Formats: sequence, structure tokens, C-alpha cells
Amino acid sequence: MSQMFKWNTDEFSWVDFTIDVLRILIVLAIVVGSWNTLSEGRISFAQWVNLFIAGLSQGSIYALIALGYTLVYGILLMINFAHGEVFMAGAFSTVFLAEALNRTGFLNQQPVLAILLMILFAGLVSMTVAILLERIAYRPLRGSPRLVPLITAIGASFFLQYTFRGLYGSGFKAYPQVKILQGSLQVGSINIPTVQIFVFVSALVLMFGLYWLVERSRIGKAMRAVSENKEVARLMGIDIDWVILFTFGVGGFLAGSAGVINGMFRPQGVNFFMGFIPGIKAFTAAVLGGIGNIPGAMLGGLFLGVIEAIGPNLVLAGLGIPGANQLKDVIAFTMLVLVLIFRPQGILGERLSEKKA
Amino acid sequence: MAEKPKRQQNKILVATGMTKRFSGLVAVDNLDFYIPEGSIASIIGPNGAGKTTFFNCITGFYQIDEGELIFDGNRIDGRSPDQITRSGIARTFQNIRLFNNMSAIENIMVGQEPHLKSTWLGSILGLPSTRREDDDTEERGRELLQFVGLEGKGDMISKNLSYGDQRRLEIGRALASKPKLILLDEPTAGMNPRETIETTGFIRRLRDELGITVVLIEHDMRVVMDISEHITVLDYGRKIAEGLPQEIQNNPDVIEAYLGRGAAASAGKNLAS
Amino acid sequence: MKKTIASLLLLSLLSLLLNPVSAQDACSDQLGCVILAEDEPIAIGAMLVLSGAVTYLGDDSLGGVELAIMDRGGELLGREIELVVEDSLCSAEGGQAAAQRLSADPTIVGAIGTNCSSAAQGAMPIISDAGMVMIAPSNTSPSLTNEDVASGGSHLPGYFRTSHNGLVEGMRNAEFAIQVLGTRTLATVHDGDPYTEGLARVVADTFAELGGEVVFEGAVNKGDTDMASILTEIAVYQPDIAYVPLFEPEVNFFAAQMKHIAGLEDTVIIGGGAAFVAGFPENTGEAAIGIFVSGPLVTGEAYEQLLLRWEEEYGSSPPSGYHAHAYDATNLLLSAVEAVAAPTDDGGLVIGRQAIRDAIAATENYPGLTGNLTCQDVSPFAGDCAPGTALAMFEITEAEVYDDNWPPPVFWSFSENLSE
Amino acid sequence: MDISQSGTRQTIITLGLLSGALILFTGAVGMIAAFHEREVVNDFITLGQLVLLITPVIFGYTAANRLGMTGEAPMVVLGGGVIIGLLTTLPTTIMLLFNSDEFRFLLDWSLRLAPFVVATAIAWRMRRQRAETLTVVGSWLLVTALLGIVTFSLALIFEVKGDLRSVLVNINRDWVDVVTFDNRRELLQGILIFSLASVLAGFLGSLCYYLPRTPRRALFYGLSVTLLVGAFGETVRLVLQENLERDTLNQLFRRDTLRQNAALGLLIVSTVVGYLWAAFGDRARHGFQNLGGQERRTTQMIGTALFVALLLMLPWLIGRTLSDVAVTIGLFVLMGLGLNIAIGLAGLLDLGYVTNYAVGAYILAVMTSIGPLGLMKGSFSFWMVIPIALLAAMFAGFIFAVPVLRMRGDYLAIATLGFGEIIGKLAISDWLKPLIGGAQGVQAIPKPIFLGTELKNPEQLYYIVLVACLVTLFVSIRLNNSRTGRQWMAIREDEDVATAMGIDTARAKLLAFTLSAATGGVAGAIFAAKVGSVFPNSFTVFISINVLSLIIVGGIASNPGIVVGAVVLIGLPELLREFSDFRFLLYGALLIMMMINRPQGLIPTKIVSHEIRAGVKAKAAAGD
Amino acid sequence: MALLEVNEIHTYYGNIHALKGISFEVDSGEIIALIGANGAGKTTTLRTISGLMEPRDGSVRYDGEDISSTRADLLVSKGISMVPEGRGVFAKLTVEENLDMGAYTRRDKGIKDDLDRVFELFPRLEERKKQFAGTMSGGEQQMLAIARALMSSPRLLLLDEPSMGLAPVLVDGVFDTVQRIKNEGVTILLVEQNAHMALQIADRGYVLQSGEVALSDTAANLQQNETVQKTYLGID
Repeated sequence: MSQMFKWNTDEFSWVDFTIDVLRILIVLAIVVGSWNTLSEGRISFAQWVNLFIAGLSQGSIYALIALGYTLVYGILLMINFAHGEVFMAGAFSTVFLAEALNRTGFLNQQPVLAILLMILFAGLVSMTVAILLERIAYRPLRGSPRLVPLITAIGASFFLQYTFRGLYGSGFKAYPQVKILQGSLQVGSINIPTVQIFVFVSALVLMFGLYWLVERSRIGKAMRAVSENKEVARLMGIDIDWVILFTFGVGGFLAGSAGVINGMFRPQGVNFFMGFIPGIKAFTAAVLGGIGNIPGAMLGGLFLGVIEAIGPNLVLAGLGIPGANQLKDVIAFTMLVLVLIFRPQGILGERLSEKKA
Repeated sequence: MAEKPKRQQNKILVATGMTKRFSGLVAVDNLDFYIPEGSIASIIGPNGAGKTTFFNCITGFYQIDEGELIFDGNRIDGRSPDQITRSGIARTFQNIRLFNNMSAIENIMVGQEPHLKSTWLGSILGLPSTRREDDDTEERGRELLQFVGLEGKGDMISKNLSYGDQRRLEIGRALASKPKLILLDEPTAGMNPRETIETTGFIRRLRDELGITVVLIEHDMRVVMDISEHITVLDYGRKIAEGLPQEIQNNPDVIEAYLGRGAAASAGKNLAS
Repeated sequence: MKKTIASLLLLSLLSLLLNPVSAQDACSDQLGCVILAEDEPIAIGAMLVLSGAVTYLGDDSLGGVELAIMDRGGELLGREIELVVEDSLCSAEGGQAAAQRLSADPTIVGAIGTNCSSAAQGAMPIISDAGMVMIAPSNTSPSLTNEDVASGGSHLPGYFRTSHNGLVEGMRNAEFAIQVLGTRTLATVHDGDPYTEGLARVVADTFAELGGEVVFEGAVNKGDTDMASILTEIAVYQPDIAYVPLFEPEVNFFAAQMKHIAGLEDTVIIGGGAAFVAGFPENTGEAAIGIFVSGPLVTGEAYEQLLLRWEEEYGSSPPSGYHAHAYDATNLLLSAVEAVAAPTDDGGLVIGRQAIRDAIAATENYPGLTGNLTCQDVSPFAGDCAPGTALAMFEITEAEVYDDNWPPPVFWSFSENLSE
Repeated sequence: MDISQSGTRQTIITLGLLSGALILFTGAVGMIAAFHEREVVNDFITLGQLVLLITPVIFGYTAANRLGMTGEAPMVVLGGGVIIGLLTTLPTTIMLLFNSDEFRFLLDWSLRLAPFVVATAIAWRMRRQRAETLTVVGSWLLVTALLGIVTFSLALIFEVKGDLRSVLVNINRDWVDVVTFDNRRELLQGILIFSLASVLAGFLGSLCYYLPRTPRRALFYGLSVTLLVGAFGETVRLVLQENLERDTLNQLFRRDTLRQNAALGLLIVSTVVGYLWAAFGDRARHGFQNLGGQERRTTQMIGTALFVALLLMLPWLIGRTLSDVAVTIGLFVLMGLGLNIAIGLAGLLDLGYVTNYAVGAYILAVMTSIGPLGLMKGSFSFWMVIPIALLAAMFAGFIFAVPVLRMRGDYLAIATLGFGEIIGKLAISDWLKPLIGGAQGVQAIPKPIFLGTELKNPEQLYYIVLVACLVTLFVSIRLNNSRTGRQWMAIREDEDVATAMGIDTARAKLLAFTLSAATGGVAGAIFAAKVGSVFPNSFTVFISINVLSLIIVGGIASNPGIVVGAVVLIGLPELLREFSDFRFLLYGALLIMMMINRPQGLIPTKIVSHEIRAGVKAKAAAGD
Repeated sequence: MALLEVNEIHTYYGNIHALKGISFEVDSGEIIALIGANGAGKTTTLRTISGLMEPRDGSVRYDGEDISSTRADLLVSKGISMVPEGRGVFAKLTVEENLDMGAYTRRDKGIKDDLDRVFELFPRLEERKKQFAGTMSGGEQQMLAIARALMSSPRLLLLDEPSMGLAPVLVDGVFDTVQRIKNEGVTILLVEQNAHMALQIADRGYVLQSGEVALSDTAANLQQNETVQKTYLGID
């Protein structure tokens, strides 16, 4: 009742009104676009499912990177803008190992072992980069205003990109293709590439591993304690420097593994710049899910992946917009803004502002 | 400037059936209460009883889920905090929240917002009316600083002020909006007994000299019993008692849930002395 | 601090007053001359993309330029050749800044560059205004050689290129699809780069003109890794040909992911010059087999030699497909300088700027790596030096994918086709 | 004089290895080889060699400084310099050996042994700290396993690839040539020369510590000036070219390189000037401070007048190329001043500022272009469109601000970042191609015409930018000291409380976004006119990042800071074009070092500098 | 020998000189109360002892060892535990996890016993083992904070304002608990705004005034002291 009342008084707010109009327009566009597409029926159900699954796989990669953002954010309230580069460091370095394993034939003789070795190697490389980053660039800045570490992170992002370009060159490299991942699984009329199942499953395993680590293990509890209150955590005897370093390390390890998993999934395009766009996407995913929240990062990543895969064909093509796939980022970011309008704290985030007041 | 006591019977703020929930948790539960105009009223209750939530509901920081709030004859529920401030309610915060990197005078000048009219265009063009208003604002700000006892400290960055001065500045900032009702959240927190007495006197002056109705949240029972004319006791978001200090002190529910035997006795003693 | 500024100011003022205009006695060129003293080297500029996502393009061209200079022993007319390299980025403002810098140096005779057509748009007015020449190794935008402003042209005197005009390359590609492969339906995909967008458009137009049907025109973004979405859309139309002039790595992703998409089994991919890269088959893997790539018909022997030299010098294969164009562009410029430079009595050298332009414009059947170069001067091909006849279609085979073979065998070439 | 004393030893080893790591890093990313191409002094020293040699000097001096402070004997200090010189060469030497055919077996062996050695070292250290046996053994196994994985993988990679160079592309012949001083064939001899040179450099560095203060400073000034002039030869020459005759210039420079005589002359002159400054500079500064009020004011007025004159004359002093750089800097100053309204004053972290820039540029492009996309077919002039671009950008700022008004902090940041991306993608899209050209952009944008003159040179455009900057500066100062400014500051400090003060925060924030957008639009419009064509790829997230960074680097909310920030972050990279391959590497390193050493920015406002310094200290103490 | 000796410590917040040479000592088994006005340096003193801040000058000796510049997290295993002002429970951790954090530095077998002991002391916490600490009332949070500090089995417990923000009815309970903890042999250094209560349970007390020790005596004597009565006890 009071809701209705509000509209009739002088409380009418242009901001609310505009936002409402915007919401309605966006929702309308989505509905109309989807309706048009689906009623035309150009794309079959099986194709939609395939797109969905491809989106999930892509989303798993985003999610794994997003976890690193979220971990660091959770503990330091800092956007580690260079996290995409941590991903790149692992992926780029391991491409040489993958080539070597392929040359010796080991990759196809013992694919499981080989992939495991690659994941470990990439994880360790990325972890080292992440730890160095924290130690050299971020630790001296603890407690300074939020913009300062953000700028440092941007600087670190450039620095890492061009360092790796200097080390490994500017050309593109590609992961070799692993035979056992080349096939596909036929489920009814739907054909699911094995590699996508691999990506999704290994991402899930890593995510649950992380979830267990944070929720159940001693160090995980310490991480949560540090993220809530660093000073009190120290009073518990927790070495917060070490916990923060550990957090960066874990985030780095996940990013590195994401690099290899990504290499199995999208083997091409390995170069020094490869971390930038996934980095921004993963950051978006983390915010979408509610930054600082681990399940949120997973959800955000998967959501973003699926949106990107399905959105252009479903909505934009339906609205008759040419070059729909070009605009998939527009869809992704519009969805982000839409989600944030409805839930300013992200899908699974907590309301910070209310607590504060 | 003092208001006549006869208006004391008017209820400046009335809430009926006020309810606020946080994701299932009921913070304020179907609350009915009123504040008599021109009085000094207190809200007391155990930690987590919903006192600060209650303030936040009145000042529009939270939108209440049910019920209505009437201030000075107008409904204010559903309004935004700035509109409520404009209608004449000002507040301070439990843990002082000044604009830390602004000077004391700037803090007070921001406090005068509800009465300012100049626009950004006027400022850019340097219109005479804008300049005049800026000068007036500053002058009134200096007067207010004097009133709260911060004369000569106007150009200090507020975070460099001492704790007591910060409390005073916060009240001064609240007064700058010329409120009819001022909400003070634990104004004596962190003060020693001597400072507390000074502050109590100052709160009385607010009412007596400026005619502002005062609502306090306070933990120090001596302060509460000493200056309040009307007390509301909250527990788990519900009102468990309301009335004059004497009544509250002897209310068995209040003693049970909040005061405890000893405190009730000692507070009573103090008031008597 | 302030005092330093003040004294600096005074000094500069004084020097302004004392600066006499030096007469260029020996020069009768209408655009002025480059006058070199006895010990000065011959300087040529390069405006290439050396940072950002497409750095490899610049690295590729720079290698071509450097090798061309090295192959002349680093000398011209007995003088050292000095290469002044500027980063033109891949943007108009980057091109402008690079050109601004080169044009400020009165001893630079001309420049190789730019890589990106957008950079050329920024650089061309400055270079032209300064009376210099620029020879682009990888610009393809038709507007750069079109003089008609109203129809979108922007050509200015002094601009040349050894890369193929998108119009020519696009038409050839479409002709190939229709006339050689005999296909009827076409899908095109670009990536928002002016180069790929231009090619895709020309191909689509020509394809339709020649009686084919363009069923889909779409685009992806640079940096996209997931092509499933657009491939699904294309699969709806099951076109005979997918014309994909994308760069690495998008083109790899496109090709590699296509095999997962039902309905595109029979669709043939034609890639543009951007995919004419040594790394493309290997990076794409099995999926690259059977793809056609359009590229310059490089004359075998000399090009082989260049690749060997490259390997020796840089320890790898060229990162992109334009190094041969850059090599030719450099030689074009150096030859022009060689032809018009006139020694003076005091051991100096006078090089007329208009003369250089004229010399390059007069190039006819210059034997380059990318064929016999002839520079045209009629809009919309004003400044185009690439031999349109030397374009070819290459087919990627297993040898390229698995055995590092490069370049791939020529499937069809325009010149052969002419002679037939 | 016990060099084995632990503190001393640690200082020397740390600094030495740091110096060595730096040398190896610069080599491995290709800097040394690339810098070798550039001669600082003709036929004498190249930039690459300079980096190799100056590093041990600097580290040697730093170590000497530290050791000297703790009262070490000269023998120790100088010995420290020598050791640092030696350590500097160590990593590079190892890499050289690994890379050479004869000594490659060393690489194989190190990779095999490294895990065990490192793990044992760690275990031994733990043992000394009385850790439990089980823990020690466990750690040993863990470290061996993890490191083993890495080294095994590396060994495999190098085994298959054949050499280091196929992975680390810059560990190549050029690099070997530089670090061995052209002794690639006689590797050991080369290493010896390199080591000797480095030891000498380290020794000289530590020797500097014993120079008296004044000559030391003089030498420092002299060397820095000479080397900077040499390193930035191209830029210096561009300036001199405007003011000197070509023959004179040719006597000083051989192309972009200082000639030996000129370098020597410059070194002597600048050292002498440096000596005078070091000896009498303090007195002069003191004298100025002691001037009477009237005199001082006069001096300041003269200073201001000179500064204004300098601003007005700048293009004619620095020439066309640098004017072009100045215009670019000016555009970023303009955007910086605008974004500062949102970030510095109102505390709104806007990462999508490029939106406004793009809107301004495209508006000007389609309104004035005489090409096929021009709406007005050239009937609108630059001057008519500038206000339109301004309003359009404000409108865009307004529209994009509405949905994000309720968002805070990082959510706001990512949402605005998203808007930047959306605008970029729309600009490039096929969808809007009929309007704004899509990937092909808009061409044929005429230059502004002022009193019949076509302003096509950067020297002329400079004045447009200058005027725009001054107007913006004026407006921003006015706003800063107004009611509106106070509202913004209140929102920045505490949005909830600001609302409680009766501020309509939504409205104030909208205003901040809108006004902040205005200068972006103007900058975009000038940019479009300057370049003459507009392409979507000019409007990337890097513009937003650059503008944000320059504000922070300059000092947030500080107007002079914005100018300095723009000069450093936009101007320097333009001047560093000669190192273009490493521009972003250095840019990134600069940002990191700046933020660590001077988080309050180069020219901070008083409050901010106080807050940040105090905040860092207090919180560092609290460990927060 | 005293368990804790604080010797002329000077501590700064940035440039603000907060402690100007404070000295006192705490013997084993005592409850010592630090009282004083807001800003007198009580909390700073505790923070300096617990290692959250480092004194610029002076020394803190614990059990004969100089701990002035030992980090807070290392002091916990030496037996110093602090309950911070405002309780500082980890709101998003459960009660049990909070207690686990208290025992973070320990790896001995006694943790289980200590947990039982703590639950015995605070039966309320056992009931709410699985609940998030943030959802508990202020009084319960205070109990949790104390219980958590006890989980590290400290020899010296630093309590910062345990009664702050609590309803009068709960304050007595907190002080009872403090007394009981003392009886178990833990030495307690108590900072309290409520000087009245603090002096009732303390053995000795120190009055701090703008960063210096103004008075020190047994608690009983302090209660009788006229200035103390006037300024800190509110008795006219």
C-alpha cells in the first residue's frame, strides 16, 4: 500500500523513473528479440543447447580467472587489474612445455599425466608471478586509498604484458591438440565436444577444491578472518602477510590452470596480450556475481559465458541488428548494468551500504 | 527564542505500526510511538535492540516495510534522507561521521544545504546573488561554530580536531539545517563523566534556547534519567515500555531486559542527587 | 626554477633572431630538397606498429625493411643508410604523430609505412604536406588511393603502397570463389578492423555482381576466442564459402571451431592476406587443411632466400605476411633515391623531393619479391604499386600443418589465369 | 673492516644481485640490444652499454651510501662496490654460459640439481630454526617436488627446442654481442671484459661516496644532463633545430647523436653550472626567501609573466613535432580536468571516460566532414560544432550516469568501464555504420578556420587547446569553491551523511557526471579536427586508463598535478618513442614505482598528501 | 619478576605523539585496570603491548624478554592475547570457527579440552556453535571475543573496554567472567571506561592522562582518591 502511496506524493524521482524506463526498454528488447528469433526458428534446439554448453565452457574459464579477482578483492578490497596478466603468464609459458610434450609424443601417450604436468607448471608460474606482484607492487601500498593500488595494478598489467612480450616475442603461439580431447559425445541429437566437457569438469573440480580450501581448511578460515578484520586476525596469531601472499598464490595458481585449460579449449591465440580481455571479462564476472564472493564468481563467470554465447543470436539477431556477434560485449555489459540496477551488490553479494548506514 | 511549554503536548513525530525487516530478520517490529514536541526524549535498549535502525528509519536511510511515519503533520515514510532533512529532521551518528577532509566551517556550510539556493551555473558565472549567498552561508557558519564552542577552529581540517570537538562539530553541522527535531546517536559515548555533564547541559540549551525537539540514543543511564522527559525502551525491535524516567526505572520489564537491578538503583540514586 | 625558465626563454629568443634562412642553392625542386653534407647518412623513416595488440605486424614489416637495407650492405651511393623508426600504433593519431616526427627531420627522404590503414589516414596529410613520400607495406583501404573526397577517398600526393588495394584483392577473391570454385553462396565475416571490413565488403559486392548470393554478413571482435555463436548463425545458411579475412588469432579460432558446428561440413574457408602467415597452419592444426588463403605470389627463389636470411637474422619465421611487401617498398624508395640524388661540388648530396615522388610514380615492372611492381596514378588506384596480377590463392595442405612447410602450394594464380 | 659481517654482507649481496637481476631482465626483454642501436655519444658509448655500466655505478653508490652511514671502513665500502660490480655480471654470465653451445651442459645440470639444492638449503635453514624433523622432511619433499616439476619441464622444453633462444627470443646474438662487448666468438674473454668493466663501474660508484658533497653533486648534474641529452637526442635536436642553424646543429649532433666534442663540452659546462648551483644555489634560494614583501611580489609577478609568455610562445620554441606532443598533452589535460570533477571532487570512480571523448569526436566528425558521411556537407564549421559536441557529451554523460547513480565504488567502476566498452563496440559496429562509418571511420574532417587561416599545424591547434584548458581550469576552480563543490566533496567523503545533510545526492552526482563529460566532448572534437579522421580504434579503454592514471599520478584533485601528470604520462611516452618497443614496459614500471614511492602524486593537494602519508603510516603500523 | 614490564614507551600515530613515556608493571595473577578519559592513551597502550603498534622509544618486557618490536601474531604463541575494543568477532565465521581462530597458533593436543573449558565458562556459546557470529547479540559477541582470546591459552589477557556498548544488565556478567578467568590463573590487563566496575575487580590501577601515567595505586585506594572520584567515577 505504501508503495502505491509513494507515487502520488512529491517523492516522484526522475532517477527512479528513468531507471524504470531503461529497465523496461531493455527487458522489452530482450523479449522482442528472443521472440522474433525463436519464432523464426532458424536455429534448432540442438544448436541452442550446443551454444549453451560452449558458453558454459567459456564461462568456466572466466570463472576460474574471476576467482582470483574475488579472492584478492575479498581479502584486500582491491581490484587486481593485473590478474589477467597472471593468467597470461601461465598460459604463455606453458605453451612451450606443451609443444615439447607434443614433440616427444608424451602428450598423446599419457594425456592425463601430461595435462596434469602442464597445469601444475602453469599454476606454479602464474603463482610465482602473482606472489612477486603482491610482494613487490602491492604490499607497500596496504592501507593507502583505493585508487592507489588500482593504478599500481594497471601499471603492473602493462609491465607484465610487455615483459612477456620481451621474453617470448610478439607472435602468436598455439597449444598442440590433444587427441583424446578431439572427439565428441553424442547425446540424442546433441553433439557435445569432449573438450568442452573436460573444461567444464576440470573447472568445477578446481572451484570445489577452492571452496573446500576456503570453507574448511585452517588456512581458509584464516583467509576469511583476515578478509574481515586484519588487525583482529593478527591478534589471533595469524601472520596476515603470509595469508595474503597465500591468497595471491592460490589465485595465481587458479589463473595458471585456467591458462592451460583454456589452451586445451581454445588452443590458438597465445600471446602476450591474451590476458587482457579475459581479465576484463573475468572482472566483470566477479562483479556480476558479487565481488568478494566465491560462489558468486563462479556463477558470474558461467552466466557471462552463456550470455555471450547465446545473447547475440537470441536477442540482437532477433532485433534485426546486423553484425550481431560484434555486439556481444554490448550485451554482456548491458546485462551487467541491468543486474547491478536490480541488485547493486551483484547476484550473490551482500548489501554493504545498508550495513554501513 | 524559547518555545512555550504549552506546545509540549503536540506530538511532533508519530509512528504507527512501523516495521523494518532485513532479509527475514525483523529489526523493528510493528512499532507505535510518538515524540512530544519541544521535549528531550530518549530511546534506550540493549545492544541490537534496533535503536539505530529506528533512527535510520526515521531519517529515511532505510525505507520502512510497513506502517507510517508522520512528522509535523506530514507523512515522511518513503521519502529520501535528503527530503526528510529538508523537512526539518537532523541527526548525528553513533561513531562520528564528519566530512573528514573538509574544514570545520565547510562541514557546517554543507549542513546548511536545505536553505541554499544558488546553482552551479551561478557559481561558474560568479553571479552577485550566488556570491552573496556564499558570504551569508559562511557568516552563519561562523556563528554556529561559536554556538557549539568551536570559535577560531573553523579552518581546521575536521579530522584533526579533538574527539570532543568533533562531537560538537557534528552537532553544529546538524543544527545548521535549522531542524525542528534533532536525533543524537550516543552523544556522550567515549566521554568521561565531566565531559558528559557539559554535553548534557549543551543538549538542554538546544531545546531551551533554540526550541529544538531532541531525541537521544544513550547508554549512560545517568544521562538518560537526568535529562529525558520521555523515554522509549526497545528490545528486539519491539517497544517494551514508554513514559517518564521514573516510570521506566521502576518498570519490571525494563529492569528484566535491560537495566538490571543494580543499574536501575544506581541510576535512580544519581538522579535523586 | 623560474630563473632557469627565464634564461632559457631569453636564449631561445636570441637564437630565433639570429637564425638566418639558409639558401638552398643547389636545389631546384619545387617541393624542396634533402641536402646532405659530406658525412651525413641517407636517412629513411619507418612508421610501423611497434606496440599494442598487433605489434607482430610491425615486427614483420620492420624485418622486411631491415633486410632490404642489409641486402644493400647498409649503404646507398656510398653512404650509410640510416633507418629512423617511429611507432605509428594502429590508429590515426599514432600515424599522425609518427609522421609529424619524421617530417620534422629535413634529412629524411621518405618513409616506409604505415601498417594499418587508419594510421595512414593520420600520417598521409602530414607526409604529403612535408613533400615527402610514404610507401605502405600493408595498407589495403581503397580510400587511401582514391582521390574523390565525396565518395570517401582521401588520397594525397606522396602516398604509395606495395600492398594490394582491398578492391583488387577482394575482387580477385570473389572471382576465385565464383569462377574457379564454382560456388554460389557466400558468408563473410570481419573483425571490425578497417582492413578486414573493407575486404569483406568488396568480396560480398563482387560476389553478388558475379551472380552469387551473399547469405550472411557478420562480424566478430578482435580478442574474441569463442566463435561458436557466429558459426551457429552461419550454419543456418550453410553457405558454400565462408570468406574470413581475419587476422591471427581470430582466424585460427574460426577455422578450428568450425568443425564442431553441424551444417558447416561442406563450407570452404577463404582467408585473406592476414592469414597468409607461416604460423597459421600450424597454429590452427588439422582444421586448416583445405583452407584457401589469398596472398602475394612471391617469386620463389628470392623469397626463399629472404626467409633464410630472416631465420638467420631473427631466429624465427616472419610473424606475418607483409614482410615481402615491406622489403619491396624499401627497395622502391631506395632505388628512387639512387636515381634522383645529385652530388654537389663540396661532396654533399641533393635529393629533390618532387623528383623522388616522380621517380616512384614512374616505377614500371620493378622486379620485386611480390611480383613486378608498377605504380599507377589514376584514382581510385593512385599510388597503388602492387602488381594485382601477382595475387594468388594458396591451399593449406598437411605439409604446412605438420611439417612446417611454407609457403603453401599455389592453387590458382591470377597471372597464370590470364595467360591461359 | 670485516666484510663478512652479516648486515654488511647482506646489503652488498642483496644490492649486487638486484643490480644483476636488473641487467639480466633488461637483456632478456630485449632492452639492452635495442638500446644498443642508439648511440648516446657518437662512436663512444651506446645506450645499451650505458645501461650495463651505469647500473653497477648506481648500485655501488647506493651500497656505499648505506654502508658509509653505518660507519664501515673505506676498504669495506670500496670492496662492496667491487663485489657489487661482480655480482651485477653474475646472472648475465650464467645466462651467457647456458646459451652457449660449449657450456650448455651447465644448464642441464643446474636444472637437474636445482630442486635438491634449493630444498636442502631450505630444510637446513628450518633445521637451524629448530623445526620438527617431520616438518623438515616434509618441506624438503614438497619443495623438491614442486621445483622438480618446474625444472623438469624447463629441461624438457630446452631439450626439445634445442636452445634458449627459441623460447627467450631476446637471448640472441645481438644481446650476446652487447654484453660481451663484441666478443661473441671468444665468450670467456667477453665475459671477462664485461666483468672487469662492471667491477670498475661498481668501484667508481662506491668511490663517488667519498667525493665531497659539492663536487659530487656537480658531477651528478653534469653527467645526468649530458647523458639525458644524449639519450633523448632526437627530442633535443628537434628543439635545437628550431633555434639553431643547421650547420651549427651538425657540429653538435650527428643525426640524433651527440658528437664527442659536443658531449665533452656539454659535460664540462653542465658540471661547472652544477658546481655553481651546488655551491651557491642554496644561498640564492635563501636570498629569494629573505626578500622583502614588495620585492618578492615583484619577483613572483615577473615569474608569472614569464610563465605566461612561455605558455604563449611555446610552439615557436619547441617546433612542430613537440607542439604536436603538446597538443596531445593538452587534450589529456582537458580530459583530466573534466574527469577530476567526477573522481577528485565527487569521488565517483569513472572508468568509462572515453565515452565522452568518442561522442565529442564523432559529433564533430559527422557534422563537419566533407566526405560521404558528413551530415552538413561542410556547411558547419569547427567553431559551430564545438558547443554542439560539448552539449552532446554532456547529454551522453547524463544518460550514462542515470543507471549507475545508485552504484558505489567498484560497482560503479565496472559499470562505467562497461559503458566505455559499449561505446567502443557501437562505434565499430556494422549496425551504426551508415551513420558513423563503422570500422572505416569518418574521414575528410576539415581543419578549423580562424580569421581565414586554416589551423592545420599543431602550433596553431595548440592555442585552441590552451584556451579550452584555461576555460576549464577557471570553471573547475570556480566550482571547487562553490556550494556545488562542497556538495561533491561531501559526497566524496561520505555519501550517506551527505544525504543526511539534505543534499540530493542523485542530482549532485548527475551534475558531476554531466559536467565532467563536457570537457571530454570538447577534447574529442578537437582531437577529431586535429587528426582529420576518426576511427573507432582510437577510443579504447586505454584512454580512460590514461586519464585516470594521470590524475592519480599528478595528485588527485590537484589542478597543477593534472598538468604535470599529463606531461609525465602522455608526454614522456611520446618522447620515449625512440624506445617504442619498451614504452609500455617503462610506463608500467613508472606507474608502479610512482605509487609506491609517491602515492599522493607529484603535486598533491595539501589535504590529500597529509591524509595519504598519515594513512599509509598509521595503517602500515596497524597492519591493515 | 613481573610478568609484564612497560618501560617509558613512546608511541606515535603518524606525527601524533600518543604515548609520552608510560611505565607500569603487571605481576602474575593480577588484574590491573587502566582507566582514563577518551584519548588518554589506554587503547594505544594495549595496542603497543600486543604488538599492533611499535613504540618509537622505550621497551616492553614480557617474561623477561624484550617484545617491543615483536609482531602481534608472534606474541600470541608467547601467551599474550588481546580482546580488542568493539569485540572484533569475525561476523561471517561461525562461533566455532571463531574459536578455532583463537587457537590458530596452537597445534597441541589440549585444544579440545580448552574448548570444553570455554564452553563451560560460556554455555551460551555451545548452544550457538554453528551460528554466524555476526547474528548474535552484543553481549554474546563480547563473550565470544573473550572466549576466543582464551582459546590461545594465554598467560596474559589484554581486555579493551569489555563493557562498551553493553546493556547495564549484562555488564555485571562480563565482570564476573573476568574475575573467574583471573581465578583460573590468567593475568589480566583491563582497559575500561566504566572505572567504577573496573576498580571493583582490579587489584591495582593506573590512571592515564594525555599519554602519561597520572596516578597509580591499589584499586581500593584509587576508589577513595578524590580526583578519581570526581573525574572518572562521576561522584561529586
